[in-house]
Amino acid sequence: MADNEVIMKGNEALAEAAIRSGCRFFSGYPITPQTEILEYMSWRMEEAGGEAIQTEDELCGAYMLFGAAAAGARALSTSAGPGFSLYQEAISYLVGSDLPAVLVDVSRIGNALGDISQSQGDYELIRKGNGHGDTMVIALTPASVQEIVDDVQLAYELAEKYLHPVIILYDAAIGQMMEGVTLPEMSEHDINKFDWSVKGIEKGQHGRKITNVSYFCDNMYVGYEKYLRDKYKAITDNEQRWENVEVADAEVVCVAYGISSRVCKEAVRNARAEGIKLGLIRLKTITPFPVKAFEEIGPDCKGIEVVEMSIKGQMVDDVALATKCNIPIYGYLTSYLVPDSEKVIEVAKDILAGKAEEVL
Amino acid sequence: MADNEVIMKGNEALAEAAIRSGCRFFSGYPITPQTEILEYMSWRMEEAGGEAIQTEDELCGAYMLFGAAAAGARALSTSAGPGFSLYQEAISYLVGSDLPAVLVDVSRIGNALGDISQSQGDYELIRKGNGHGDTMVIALTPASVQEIVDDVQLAYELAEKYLHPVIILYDAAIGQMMEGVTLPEMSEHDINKFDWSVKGIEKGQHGRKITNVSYFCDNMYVGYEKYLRDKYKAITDNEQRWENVEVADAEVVCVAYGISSRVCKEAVRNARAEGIKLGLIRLKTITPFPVKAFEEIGPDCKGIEVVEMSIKGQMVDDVALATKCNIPIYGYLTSYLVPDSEKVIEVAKDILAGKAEEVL
Amino acid sequence: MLTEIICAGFGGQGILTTGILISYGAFKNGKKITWYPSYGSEMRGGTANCTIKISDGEEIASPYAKELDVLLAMNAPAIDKFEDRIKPGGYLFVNASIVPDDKKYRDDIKVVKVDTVKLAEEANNPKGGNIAMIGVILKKTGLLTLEQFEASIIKYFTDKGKEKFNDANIAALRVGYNSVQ
Amino acid sequence: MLTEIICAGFGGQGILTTGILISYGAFKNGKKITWYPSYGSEMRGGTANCTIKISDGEEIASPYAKELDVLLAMNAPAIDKFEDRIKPGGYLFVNASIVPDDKKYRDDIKVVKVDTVKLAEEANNPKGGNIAMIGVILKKTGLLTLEQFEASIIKYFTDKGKEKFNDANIAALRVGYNSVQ
Amino acid sequence: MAQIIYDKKRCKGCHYCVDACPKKIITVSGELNDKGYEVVEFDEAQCIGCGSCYTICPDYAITIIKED
Amino acid sequence: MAQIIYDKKRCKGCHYCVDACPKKIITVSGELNDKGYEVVEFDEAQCIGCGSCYTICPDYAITIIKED
Amino acid sequence: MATKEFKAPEMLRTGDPTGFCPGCGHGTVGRLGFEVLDEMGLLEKSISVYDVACDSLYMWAIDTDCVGTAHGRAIATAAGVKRVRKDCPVWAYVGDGASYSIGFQHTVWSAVRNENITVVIINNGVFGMTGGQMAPTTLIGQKTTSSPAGRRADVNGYPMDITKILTGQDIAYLARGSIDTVANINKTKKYIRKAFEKQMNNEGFSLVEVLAPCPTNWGLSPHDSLERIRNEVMEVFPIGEYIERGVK
Amino acid sequence: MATKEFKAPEMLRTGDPTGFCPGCGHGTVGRLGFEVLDEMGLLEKSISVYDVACDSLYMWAIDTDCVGTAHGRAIATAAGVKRVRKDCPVWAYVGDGASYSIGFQHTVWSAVRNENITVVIINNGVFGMTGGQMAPTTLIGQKTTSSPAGRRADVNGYPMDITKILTGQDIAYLARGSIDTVANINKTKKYIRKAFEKQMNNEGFSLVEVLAPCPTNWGLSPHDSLERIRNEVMEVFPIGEYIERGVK
Ligand SMILES: Cc1ncc(C[n+]2csc(CCOP(=O)(O)OP(=O)(O)O)c2C)c(N)n1
Ligand SMILES: Cc1ncc(C[n+]2csc(CCOP(=O)(O)OP(=O)(O)O)c2C)c(N)n1
Ligand code: SF4
Ligand code: SF4
Ligand code: SF4
Ligand code: SF4
Ligand code: SF4
Ligand code: SF4
Ligand SMILES: [Mg+2]
Ligand SMILES: [Mg+2]
Repeated sequence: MADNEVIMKGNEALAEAAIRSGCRFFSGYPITPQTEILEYMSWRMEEAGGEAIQTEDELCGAYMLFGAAAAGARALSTSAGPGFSLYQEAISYLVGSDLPAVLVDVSRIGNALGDISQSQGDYELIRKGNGHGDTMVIALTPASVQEIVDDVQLAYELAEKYLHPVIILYDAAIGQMMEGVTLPEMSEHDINKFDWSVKGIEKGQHGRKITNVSYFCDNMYVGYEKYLRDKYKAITDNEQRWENVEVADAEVVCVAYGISSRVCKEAVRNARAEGIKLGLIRLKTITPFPVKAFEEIGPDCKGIEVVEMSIKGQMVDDVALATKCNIPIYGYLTSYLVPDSEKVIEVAKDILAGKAEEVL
Repeated sequence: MADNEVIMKGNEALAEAAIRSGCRFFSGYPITPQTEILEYMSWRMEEAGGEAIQTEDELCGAYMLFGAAAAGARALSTSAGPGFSLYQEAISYLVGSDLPAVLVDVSRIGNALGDISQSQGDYELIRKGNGHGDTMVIALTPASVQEIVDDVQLAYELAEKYLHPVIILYDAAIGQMMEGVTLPEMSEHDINKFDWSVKGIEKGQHGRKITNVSYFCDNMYVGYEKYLRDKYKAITDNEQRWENVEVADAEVVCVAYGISSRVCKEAVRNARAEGIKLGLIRLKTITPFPVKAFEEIGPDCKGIEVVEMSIKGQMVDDVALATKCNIPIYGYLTSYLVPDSEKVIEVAKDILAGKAEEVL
Repeated sequence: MLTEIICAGFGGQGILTTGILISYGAFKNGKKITWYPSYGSEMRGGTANCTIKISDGEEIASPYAKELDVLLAMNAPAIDKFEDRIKPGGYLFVNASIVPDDKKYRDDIKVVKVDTVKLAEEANNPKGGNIAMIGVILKKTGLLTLEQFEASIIKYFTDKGKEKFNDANIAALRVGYNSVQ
Repeated sequence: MLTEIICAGFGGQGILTTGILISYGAFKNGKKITWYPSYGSEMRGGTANCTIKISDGEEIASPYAKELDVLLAMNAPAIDKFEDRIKPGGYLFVNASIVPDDKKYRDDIKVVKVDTVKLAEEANNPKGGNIAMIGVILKKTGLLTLEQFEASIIKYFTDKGKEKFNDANIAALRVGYNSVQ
Repeated sequence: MAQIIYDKKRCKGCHYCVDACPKKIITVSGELNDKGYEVVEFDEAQCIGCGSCYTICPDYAITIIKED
Repeated sequence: MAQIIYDKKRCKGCHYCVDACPKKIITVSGELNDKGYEVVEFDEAQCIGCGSCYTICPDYAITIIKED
Repeated sequence: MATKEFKAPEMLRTGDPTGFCPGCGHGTVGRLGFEVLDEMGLLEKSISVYDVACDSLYMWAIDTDCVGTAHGRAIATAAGVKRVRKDCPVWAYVGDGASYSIGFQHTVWSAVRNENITVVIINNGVFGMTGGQMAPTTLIGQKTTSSPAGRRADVNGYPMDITKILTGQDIAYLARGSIDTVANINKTKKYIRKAFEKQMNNEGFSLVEVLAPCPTNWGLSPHDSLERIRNEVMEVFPIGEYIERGVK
Repeated sequence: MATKEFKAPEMLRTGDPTGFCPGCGHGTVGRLGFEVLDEMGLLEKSISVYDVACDSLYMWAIDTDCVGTAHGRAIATAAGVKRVRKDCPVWAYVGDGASYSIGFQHTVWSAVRNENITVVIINNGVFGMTGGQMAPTTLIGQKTTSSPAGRRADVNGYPMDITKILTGQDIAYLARGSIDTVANINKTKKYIRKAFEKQMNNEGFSLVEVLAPCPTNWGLSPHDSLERIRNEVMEVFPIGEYIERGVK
């Protein structure tokens, strides 16, 4: 077994994968359940020859990231729930300034302080929040430590492809969990590779200006409308990612991401063994929302089971739209409890028996 | 004409109406296009015997509001776009702590700094943002200076009825515009009227604790799940507000709020004069989203025209859900330009002629 | 009926207040109004303008004007910027004490040159030029009667605790109004 | 096959690391694993525990355990808290050097009392109690062979730059393993 | 003469009081309380009621009543 | 002897230079530039090339070249 | 026969044991505040504001009115409470992480505006609640989970000393105490008493910082933690009164 | 024959006129920064960071690399830029509202961490861009749109003086200049030069505050604005060098 096959906590794997992806700048502020990232960076980044700064607050963390990204670095800043709320303004600025940067939200339970238990309560924050104005980010939702590692690399690629911030969202369960993982090789990122980044000019060159992209569009917002719509459309068309498990003939299709989706996968296995036709659409991106995944749903499908660790059922609207409101939607919604695969099957049975209540 | 009939800017009318509704605490930080509120409060609040504080930043503004609300006051804090992004954490805390408070977002163009032009780009921020966790606020969207005044009073009532923050969202056009308005009489609010607010106890009494409500629920999040779902359901069932204009027989129904809805109303008038069956659903709340308004849409409706000053068409998803994805949705989306009533009619004609492209 | 007006000029010329006075007069006489400033970073440009819409019946939709019934131009740049938007047959009131007399105008509009400084002097109210201008506009357009506007302007300044200016203001208004044959 | 294990004890007893060592051993021998701590404000309680799931084939879903195959209890509160969750026929490994000998247990599980202090002494490795305990568990459950685990633990500490402890660790492991008849 | 009221169940075994007592009459007892903390014992007879133990105890476990 | 290069179109008519010139040879001209700002004029012959006007001008409207 | 009682306020003695770790300084410092309020006859009227760090455990340890707010926002929140409840003694009881890093701006600005509140700050040199990361007050060389090789001045800057920052501000009161010895505890209590007196006198902002142990995250026994305060912490953070309006 | 030229850097002279109001201090202060960079041969390599206030107009006035960031976040952003671009001179050029109110925390903490950047702060006593509201530096009695009766110490606190706040911090350089006279402008330029020299020497954080007029929001003519600086502002905010590492 190769040396880069190790067991690691999700959070630490994220940090290591970022460094191996060429990230040489980290700024952030402690908050459970993701403080391991900062703690790991506090010694590891120096080894890698980069900068890791424990900032005085989340705002500084976010805006140092902004500056580092503007300077051409692969940069990272991470937080959780309440701290991520404080990132909202900066995310809007990253979007508006076409800056590639990777941010991580390790979600925990509750509005307000809540508690530190796992939860998937930040779906709307990541998918629809992102501060003021017409914002949309790319949001990846890994479901295992390995996928965290893979998604970090992907996140930088997407961020640089679209000049856009990418958020990796996972829950405390995945962040705190250790699993086996294969780490990528160490790689370096060339901070001079972008022509748009600030780096000082040569005599006679024009200065680069990192600010609202709208300033550089024809007729400002007239041009920017088209620019942004085209960008969002390209992202939506090209970057939907999902994993379908036995969807085509399923009578009930679970929709889930992150830790919940793992449980659903087990449920599908067990249900099928019982002869129940359960399927799963696992969202690997929530923005763009993988509507294409829903095309595989067959005519036998009697209902969708949204499995989500949230009180509101934050995903329900998107699922309804993805199914064109054509399939009844039911929910197995927990707040802080990791869903149980038996319960997933029970709900599915209720749906088939006409005993479940729609959530929308 | 009575003495309380005056002409006022939307922003100043908001401030005066808040004071007349018994608001005696204001905290906020300057930002265009709503600085008039703070400027007005800076002299007017003292006359009314209250406190108006220009805070060092938006965070202090939001958390002083939190404290004042916890102490039983009718409190107000206002901002715009970027500043409102900075309120996100505090809004989540207000929700999680069951605190009634009124906040105002006067939206302006753009992500990042954008510019100060009018726009309706904060729809998602207000409707789906609200920080981390399972949050939902009540959001009122007045379309005239008079409605601002009426909504302020309503906002305090709803906030106190549901023990929940209420956001008033309007755009720069409505905030900067002067119109005639009838102001309510001055009223006082009794800071001792709530039993839950902090005020000091009598010997032997139990202390009041303003913190996450989940702590006081049976089995914490188990109980809180039900508590919050019930609260949100009550709000959703009871507080939808809208104005329908000639919807029943309309072949095209506009959906709009704020400044855009005024233009649509004019369009309906003019279109009907031309014999075109145009109707309007004007959203007076965006949360809860007035799905009930859509029940009036008749069988002749060929399409919905979303008229919104946003690049993405932020309202489109909610409209699709409200129509159960049954009616094609088209958009007349501007970013910073106040829509034009002739163009509204043109788009409607295109829809009827099969020449418009769906936005969803 | 909907009347669309733009008042425009230099920053310090009291443009916004002039617009407010017209709006207030209309409002106090039973009309619906919107008044809308140009605001924000334009501050540094040193120019100011506001748009007023006055309606007899219907609610006013957008506060932006489409076709101007009236342009009140307190300086030349204001004319350059907004003259095109006056509807054929509409009015352009020009502050003749600043705008050069040889300036050329569209010929399908009614241009009224008003020497505000002279009128203010006549009224013995050195700051009354703008109000005199309003007097001219009232007489020419029939937007409100003199009496209607007098009542509203008195109320406006009295409510602001500035009743001591009432007489001077009325004087300026009347001088303007009566300057029109 | 899926094996569910909880390791629990006082904060300072090296519980989390013991769990990691078991997980690592399983992982390095081709199994899938999840390891999950109790984290956060429980810190102040002074107790610690972690849950390990080991699978021969299927992906592991939730990192939480449903029914324990093995409970490793380093103190009495750990038994009180988790004994109920052991599946009938499952193992309870008790740290007999702390837990009173007269403690009562369920009779449908296999209770194995391990005097970790004594074993550590025997191995001449005063800090080796936990590793000795792992030795006992391996022998009893057959989770991994001794050789498999020895290789993994050597790699683990060597990678951490702590190869100087390898001999002592192996000694403790073997003492534990061999202590079981 | 002073009376010592010791609320064992509050004690967390930090043993600050042991150090703080000027008379050195507070000692570690070896006994554990319900929470597993090693509690202390007092030689009340020798107590001068100085209150040091009260003052340094972070857990309100000690009350001293001194009668002058 | 000094040469004064005055870029009228940049001038914003603040008249700081008028105050700052030790020789008092900068005066308000009465003329407006394109932007409507009242520009200044220089009595170049008397200029000692001290650079004060350059230094105080916020709008880079003045360049002074002094030949020693 | 007169009796002298050393007795914590009833509400502390009869409540549940606190949730703090053994030897944690929060127990003592909080008690000092509540003792003072009790002795001034103000305990019932008092309103305490906590944020989300270890200080928040007081929410459950004493049955008075309180507000639990976001990390770092207790001082801003307390100012909001006080402006509405002018008759109640209002204090923010908070950590050094909260007050000198994320909430630093509110700390200084509440002082600048001279908000009429009392602030008591536990200087324990770490982010206690989140597991012992570097705090603004972490000493040079001190190892924490986010400065595993020890804090370095060139990387993380020197420890934040609020008495330097607030020098020259026109606030009512500023002092630093310590709870390493009985004598220092008693002195600290006097500081806290003065702070509340000034608030009740409407003199404005009062702040008392207290050097306190976090044995858990220092990795030291309670005994050694107090030693460390005496031998290392107090050298960097001298105790005493720094500002007293009129006296200064 | 030797010639002496008083000439703004070419990029300023040949660009469009700035967007500042007549007599605005931004024109002069920004020029000083660019002059220094030019004279040091660093103008092209320089990276300027602005926020969204009037300072941001420089984004269009000079054609060098720059970053426009959120209100109050220029210093944090500049620190991020510099840590990646260690060879470039990086400066944050910002207002007093930004640096002493919303971004105050970053100002102080960048100083504490001794971030190797230069910060130039325009002290014009108001929020210029948003129409003249009270700023941290507004003088007692000064009328602004949000203190229409004049700033009151008891309500809004005393003006924020950064030299008091940063006293005792181990930073490379701290000075305050003024642009009310030619002599003071020249002195200020020397301060700014020292600041950049220290940055290029990797000595750490350097900050130069400059008293500057905002005639528009002061409601004064440019001439009277400079008078006001001389007669009123400088009394509250004395100019001079406050910290110079090694010298101090
Ligand atoms: C916005 C936000 N950021 C970070 C956190 C995580 N957090 C909670 S408490 C704390 C630090 C506590 O340290 P301190 O204020 O010194 O209090 P102590 O526990 O040491 O008494 C942190 C970083 C949070 N809850 N919210
Ligand atoms: C988050 C946020 N809050 C508020 C604003 C509004 N705003 C823009 S600039 C500014 C103040 C500018 O004052 P200062 O920093 O002193 O710069 P000046 O214009 O005076 O040079 C404010 C309040 C904003 N853009 N973003
Ligand atoms: S000081 Fe208090 S808690 Fe600590 S050992 Fe003594 S009695 Fe127990
Ligand atoms: S009161 Fe004094 S003498 Fe008595 S036990 Fe306590 S510390 Fe010792
Ligand atoms: S200082 Fe410059 S801008 Fe001002 S008047 Fe003189 S030349 Fe013009
Ligand atoms: S260089 Fe000196 S003398 Fe010549 S014009 Fe300028 S200020 Fe006057
Ligand atoms: S972690 Fe530290 S501060 Fe928190 S309760 Fe434990 S000892 Fe006290
Ligand atoms: S508003 Fe003030 S600071 Fe801004 S450009 Fe004008 S004078 Fe300068
Ligand atoms: Mg602390
Ligand atoms: Mg300023």
